[in-house]
Amino acid sequence: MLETEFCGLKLKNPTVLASGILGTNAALLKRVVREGAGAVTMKSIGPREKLGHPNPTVIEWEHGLINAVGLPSPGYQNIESEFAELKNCSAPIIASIYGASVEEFETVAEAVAEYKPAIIEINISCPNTKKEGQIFGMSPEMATDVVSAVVAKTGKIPVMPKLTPQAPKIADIAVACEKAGANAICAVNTLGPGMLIDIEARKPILANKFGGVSGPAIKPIAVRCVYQIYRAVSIPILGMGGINSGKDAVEMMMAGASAVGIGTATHYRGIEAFKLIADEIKQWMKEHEVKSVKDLVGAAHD
Amino acid sequence: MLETEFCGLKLKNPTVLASGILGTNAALLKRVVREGAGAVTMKSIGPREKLGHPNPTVIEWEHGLINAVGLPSPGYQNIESEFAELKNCSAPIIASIYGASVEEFETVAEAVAEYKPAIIEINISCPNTKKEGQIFGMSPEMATDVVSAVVAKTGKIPVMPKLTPQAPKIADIAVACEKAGANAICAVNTLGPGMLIDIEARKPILANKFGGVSGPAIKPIAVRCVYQIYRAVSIPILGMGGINSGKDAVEMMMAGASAVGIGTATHYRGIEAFKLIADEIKQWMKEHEVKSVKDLVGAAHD
Amino acid sequence: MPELPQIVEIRRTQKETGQHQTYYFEFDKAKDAKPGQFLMVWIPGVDEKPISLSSIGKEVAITVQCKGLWSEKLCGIGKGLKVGVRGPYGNGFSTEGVKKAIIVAGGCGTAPIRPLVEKCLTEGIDTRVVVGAQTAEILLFRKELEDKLGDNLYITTDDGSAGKKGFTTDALKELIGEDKPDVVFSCGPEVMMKAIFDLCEKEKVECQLSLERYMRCGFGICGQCVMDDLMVCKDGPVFNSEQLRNSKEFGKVARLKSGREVDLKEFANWRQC
Amino acid sequence: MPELPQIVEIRRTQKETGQHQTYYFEFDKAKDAKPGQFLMVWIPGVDEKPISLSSIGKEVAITVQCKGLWSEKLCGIGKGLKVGVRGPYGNGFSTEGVKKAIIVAGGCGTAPIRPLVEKCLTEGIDTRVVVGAQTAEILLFRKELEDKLGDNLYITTDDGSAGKKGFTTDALKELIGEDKPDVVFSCGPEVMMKAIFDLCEKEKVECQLSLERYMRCGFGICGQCVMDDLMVCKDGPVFNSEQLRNSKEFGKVARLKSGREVDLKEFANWRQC
Ligand SMILES: Cc1cc2nc3c(=O)[nH]c(=O)nc-3n(C[C@H](O)[C@H](O)[C@H](O)COP(=O)(O)OP(=O)(O)OC[C@H]3O[C@@H](n4cnc5c(N)ncnc54)[C@H](O)[C@@H]3O)c2cc1C
Ligand SMILES: Cc1cc2nc3c(=O)[nH]c(=O)nc-3n(C[C@H](O)[C@H](O)[C@H](O)COP(=O)(O)OP(=O)(O)OC[C@H]3O[C@@H](n4cnc5c(N)ncnc54)[C@H](O)[C@@H]3O)c2cc1C
Ligand SMILES: Cc1cc2nc3c(=O)[nH]c(=O)nc-3n(C[C@H](O)[C@H](O)[C@H](O)COP(=O)(O)O)c2cc1C
Ligand SMILES: Cc1cc2nc3c(=O)[nH]c(=O)nc-3n(C[C@H](O)[C@H](O)[C@H](O)COP(=O)(O)O)c2cc1C
Ligand code: FES
Ligand code: FES
Repeated sequence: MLETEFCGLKLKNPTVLASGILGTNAALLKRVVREGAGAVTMKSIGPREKLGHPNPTVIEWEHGLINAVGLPSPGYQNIESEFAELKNCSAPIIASIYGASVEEFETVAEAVAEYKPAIIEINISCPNTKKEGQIFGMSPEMATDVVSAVVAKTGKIPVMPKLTPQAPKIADIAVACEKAGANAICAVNTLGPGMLIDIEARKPILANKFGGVSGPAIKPIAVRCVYQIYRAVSIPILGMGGINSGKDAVEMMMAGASAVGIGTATHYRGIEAFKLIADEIKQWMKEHEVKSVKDLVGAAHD
Repeated sequence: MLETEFCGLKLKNPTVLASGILGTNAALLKRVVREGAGAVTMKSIGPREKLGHPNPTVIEWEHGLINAVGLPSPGYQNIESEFAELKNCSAPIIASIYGASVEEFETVAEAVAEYKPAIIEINISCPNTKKEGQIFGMSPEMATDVVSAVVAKTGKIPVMPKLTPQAPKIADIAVACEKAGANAICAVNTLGPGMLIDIEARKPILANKFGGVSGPAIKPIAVRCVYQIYRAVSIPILGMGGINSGKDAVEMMMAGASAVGIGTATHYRGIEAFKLIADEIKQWMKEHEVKSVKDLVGAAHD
Repeated sequence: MPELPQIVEIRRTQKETGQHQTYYFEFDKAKDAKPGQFLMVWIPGVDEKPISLSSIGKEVAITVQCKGLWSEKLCGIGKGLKVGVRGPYGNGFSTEGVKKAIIVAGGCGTAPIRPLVEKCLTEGIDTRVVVGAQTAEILLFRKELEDKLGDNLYITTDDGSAGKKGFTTDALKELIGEDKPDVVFSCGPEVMMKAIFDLCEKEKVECQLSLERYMRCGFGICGQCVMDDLMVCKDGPVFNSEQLRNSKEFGKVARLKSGREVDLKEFANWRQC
Repeated sequence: MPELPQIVEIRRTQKETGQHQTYYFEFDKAKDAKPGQFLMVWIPGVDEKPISLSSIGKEVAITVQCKGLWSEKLCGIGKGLKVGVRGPYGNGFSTEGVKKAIIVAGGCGTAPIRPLVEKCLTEGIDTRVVVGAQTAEILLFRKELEDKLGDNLYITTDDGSAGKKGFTTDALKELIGEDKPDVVFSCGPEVMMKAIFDLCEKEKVECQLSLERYMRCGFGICGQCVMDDLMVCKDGPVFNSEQLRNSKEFGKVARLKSGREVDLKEFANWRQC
């Protein structure tokens, strides 16, 4: 009932661990699979070792999280062992990559493709770094450049750019990506950036001042993005942003997502969020006599 | 203690009614003043009579409101009586205007300027209409065109463009507005658009499908926008987005706002929100021995 | 607390007249609503409308006149239709301290009067009720009200096809003359409300009248339903004599969807209910 | 529930050694914390660090070694400094079902041991405590522990300047030999934790050891503090024998800020605590 397909991959259910959540090593990724995820995304891998931003980097506020982890990464040069350990993982592994230039994306993509992940996610949407990320997701031209460059290096491995909800016209970006050879779209990364100020300290709380907003607060924005992208492209969408329950997941699928990413919910509901959300989707489907999650995809479109 | 100045106007306190909230007629605007607002903004006035979108148009979700009211307006041709009734209002009146072209903005601005509002707000940021609004707030060039055209028609009346948090680089837009002759910046309008899907109905809830998100969910985005604008311009900022308490207002002022807009809070806290929030600001200032709200403005900047 | 529409299924319907039908469904949030409160009723893909509760309890109901896009969809499908409801909104009628009441209902306005009559009787209030309509065929809840009220029910029709020929105000005038009530409760077209108000003022009787304006949010934020400095959705829809006395707009002007103020006739034409 | 830092003011400080100082403040959320739990302590404009609670109650405390940017700011200002705290985080030590315990503290690791000793004594647990340091001058809470524990306190120093010359593990070995406890609780540098674990395994005694990794979120979402498939901030920082037995990383490798896995020596150098 929950089994589905995404970009040619079989998933036991449509929940997917979002990048940057728990995905630092192979052992923890496998634990997330044991906890019920249909697929897991590794933390974004960069062109060199990067420390990320100083603390505070992740803060929970009333309506979600705000983070400026800053894309820490051992660099593609130091991740062979993780991939080796992931070989026998029972669910598909999505590798996420980032760079600060088309060349860097190329380099990382080429190296990561060697390890044969199920999908390569291209993070062109991180809102808390200066040079990496978001900038490439803000214009169709830049997105095209990155995606075509990556596609040229990754052979048969499907490529999935991850878009930012901050893009002026996200559907245009998605279309550009599809034309450039993307096999799927991941939408969305964290919103913003945003900022929290501690009024007692009279200072922004995050050391980086600005950080991406995730969790319940961003769901309407994420749903709108997926809805618009679904109308514009024919490749599948991994929808995420504020999914905290089975009903949220159903909503995201009705907007057009073929599978759903779960990030911040692992804080609210624990690492068992995947199983909980998958069960809730199943329950809802039973109550509504829906036979396959595929029947939910895009159901809110006329 | 709470008295302050905004764009040359004396305010008894820094709370300002945001446009589109309760601001449909003079009598209700005056009631909001009695309820404690330091200034009030009228609902945005357009170039002709406009019905707005069909219902549902305003929905409360878990973390704020989403609305697609769609800029209904009697048109500038039909508002003389409201302005006449507002003559003896004890607080400054901000008139908000919109258009679907530079010429329309010009026409409305010229007509509205005749009624001598304290400030003319230029709404270049509505996310739930196709032709009006947001588009003009997305690029410095378009913002420049609208603001210069309006400034040329409004004589000595201060002009305040209202920006969208969706702008790729909001500080650049603000700078363009300042250069084009704006006397203040209003930031921000509703976020998005966003979308809510009712999974039982399998349909977007808003008749317009897409709507702007306001209230608590958007505060970190609004605070970030104001913080960035404050560093970029030297004209005062009317900061708004998710302010629900005195502490929220203090946070927004520390980010750089000289006065704060209150919209959605009138739902959560009632029409008395203005007095409540002003009292909370005062209380906080007393506890922290802050003498004037002016001392809070920009306090979170190094 | 979030005011998202909740999808409910119409469990059963009751044809009331050739033009009116009642729709029953369960909606827990409204089970203790006050008579006079209303719901925002969304037919997905069609429209969302404010509609008074015409029955309150474990099962609630709305009674709607088939006349436009939205209501014809409701009529057309009826039982089994899923609608999204939010509310209850508004203040409702207040029976606090009332010992003797006259209730006057006109046309569609009889919908919120039904649970009000029920409430008054339960509370032991001495209650006389006037129900009026243009003609007998479209008189609402006649049988039910007759059963409950017996001699205390006074019917008027414009054409005399049922009860007394004439307006509800004629009947009200007589009843006040016989025995002054503490309060007159009423719901009906605004011209009728104005006539009742004027009569009550003359007779020095307090009244509580339910009014109608075009609505969007229903919870007092968008300002669409404004009358003077009051929001009909939140401060109303029921207003007392003092509020109406101070009103410049009651009985005179109302606002179209655009917010343009027009005189009541134009509004009524547009509304045509 | 939101984990925003709460600004608290350091009410008083206590110089413990030439290198360590204790900072007292009120933080209601932590008043019932478990020994072994920690706070994320933010010095605005400087950094945010995980720090164990060294005293729990209406007033709580942290004890910090002055050694880097963050801790020197704390030392430098001390009383009156406003810091942002969030937590308590982590699991803490579990005394459930324990009748007889040996507690071993090394260096900075003595901080969370202080409230643990208090708890064990309150619960009537037969408690022997080993506290070790490189040298007498930097031995933490000596006087206080002596007063509370008398003969049940065993001190070791690397240079013999106080108590017995040698490592805490030497003392532990002797104590286990004399009388086997139900559990060994310990906190200290990871090399010491590894030695204690090996000893306990050999002696077939259960242990609960508190470990350290570089942290960001502190509440189990960012994955930074991972050890095998465990998050030290949430699943730990206290781990039991079974968890440690299954661990491939304990005592061997840890991750730098970048997430790069390095051997423990390199991590310890970088950490240098
Ligand atoms: C507090 C309140 C309680 C109400 N209770 C009832 C009730 O119990 N039963 C009932 O039948 N009706 C009630 N109404 C009226 C109801 O909301 C609808 O206006 C009515 O049902 C007509 O809808 P329709 O789709 O049939 O007509 P439509 O085709 O939608 O509308 C016909 C015309 O009226 C205009 N219009 C629609 N809705 C309104 C409105 N709310 N105000 C002003 N103009 C409008 C339209 O723009 C159109 O020109 C109530 C209204 C209010 C404000
Ligand atoms: C669960 C837990 C409890 C702790 N309890 C205490 C305690 O009670 N008392 C105490 O003094 N310290 C404790 N620490 C260590 C503490 O978090 C700081 O690392 C320590 O205070 C050093 O900070 P500093 O500013 O003085 O040094 P810095 O100048 O910030 O750092 C010195 C070096 O260590 C690195 N570093 C800093 N923090 C960490 C870290 N957490 N992990 C790995 N490397 C790091 C830096 O990058 C730098 O290279 C605890 C750590 C954890 C994880
Ligand atoms: C702490 C944290 C770290 C993140 N790191 C990354 C990252 O490295 N790469 C990436 O593509 N997205 C990253 N994200 C974004 C998430 O993958 C996800 O797109 C976003 O959080 C929205 O989903 P959610 O609301 O379910 O969390 C991060 C999010 C959080 C909260
Ligand atoms: C129902 C509603 C209607 C609005 N209409 C307008 C409008 O006509 N013109 C405008 O400039 N902003 C409009 N806004 C935006 C508000 O003025 C304000 O910028 C936004 O809601 C953020 O502030 P808040 O979070 O305090 O509500 C509207 C907002 C809401 C919720
Ligand atoms: S309908 Fe929005 S204020 Fe009444
Ligand atoms: S510090 Fe983030 S998971 Fe432990």
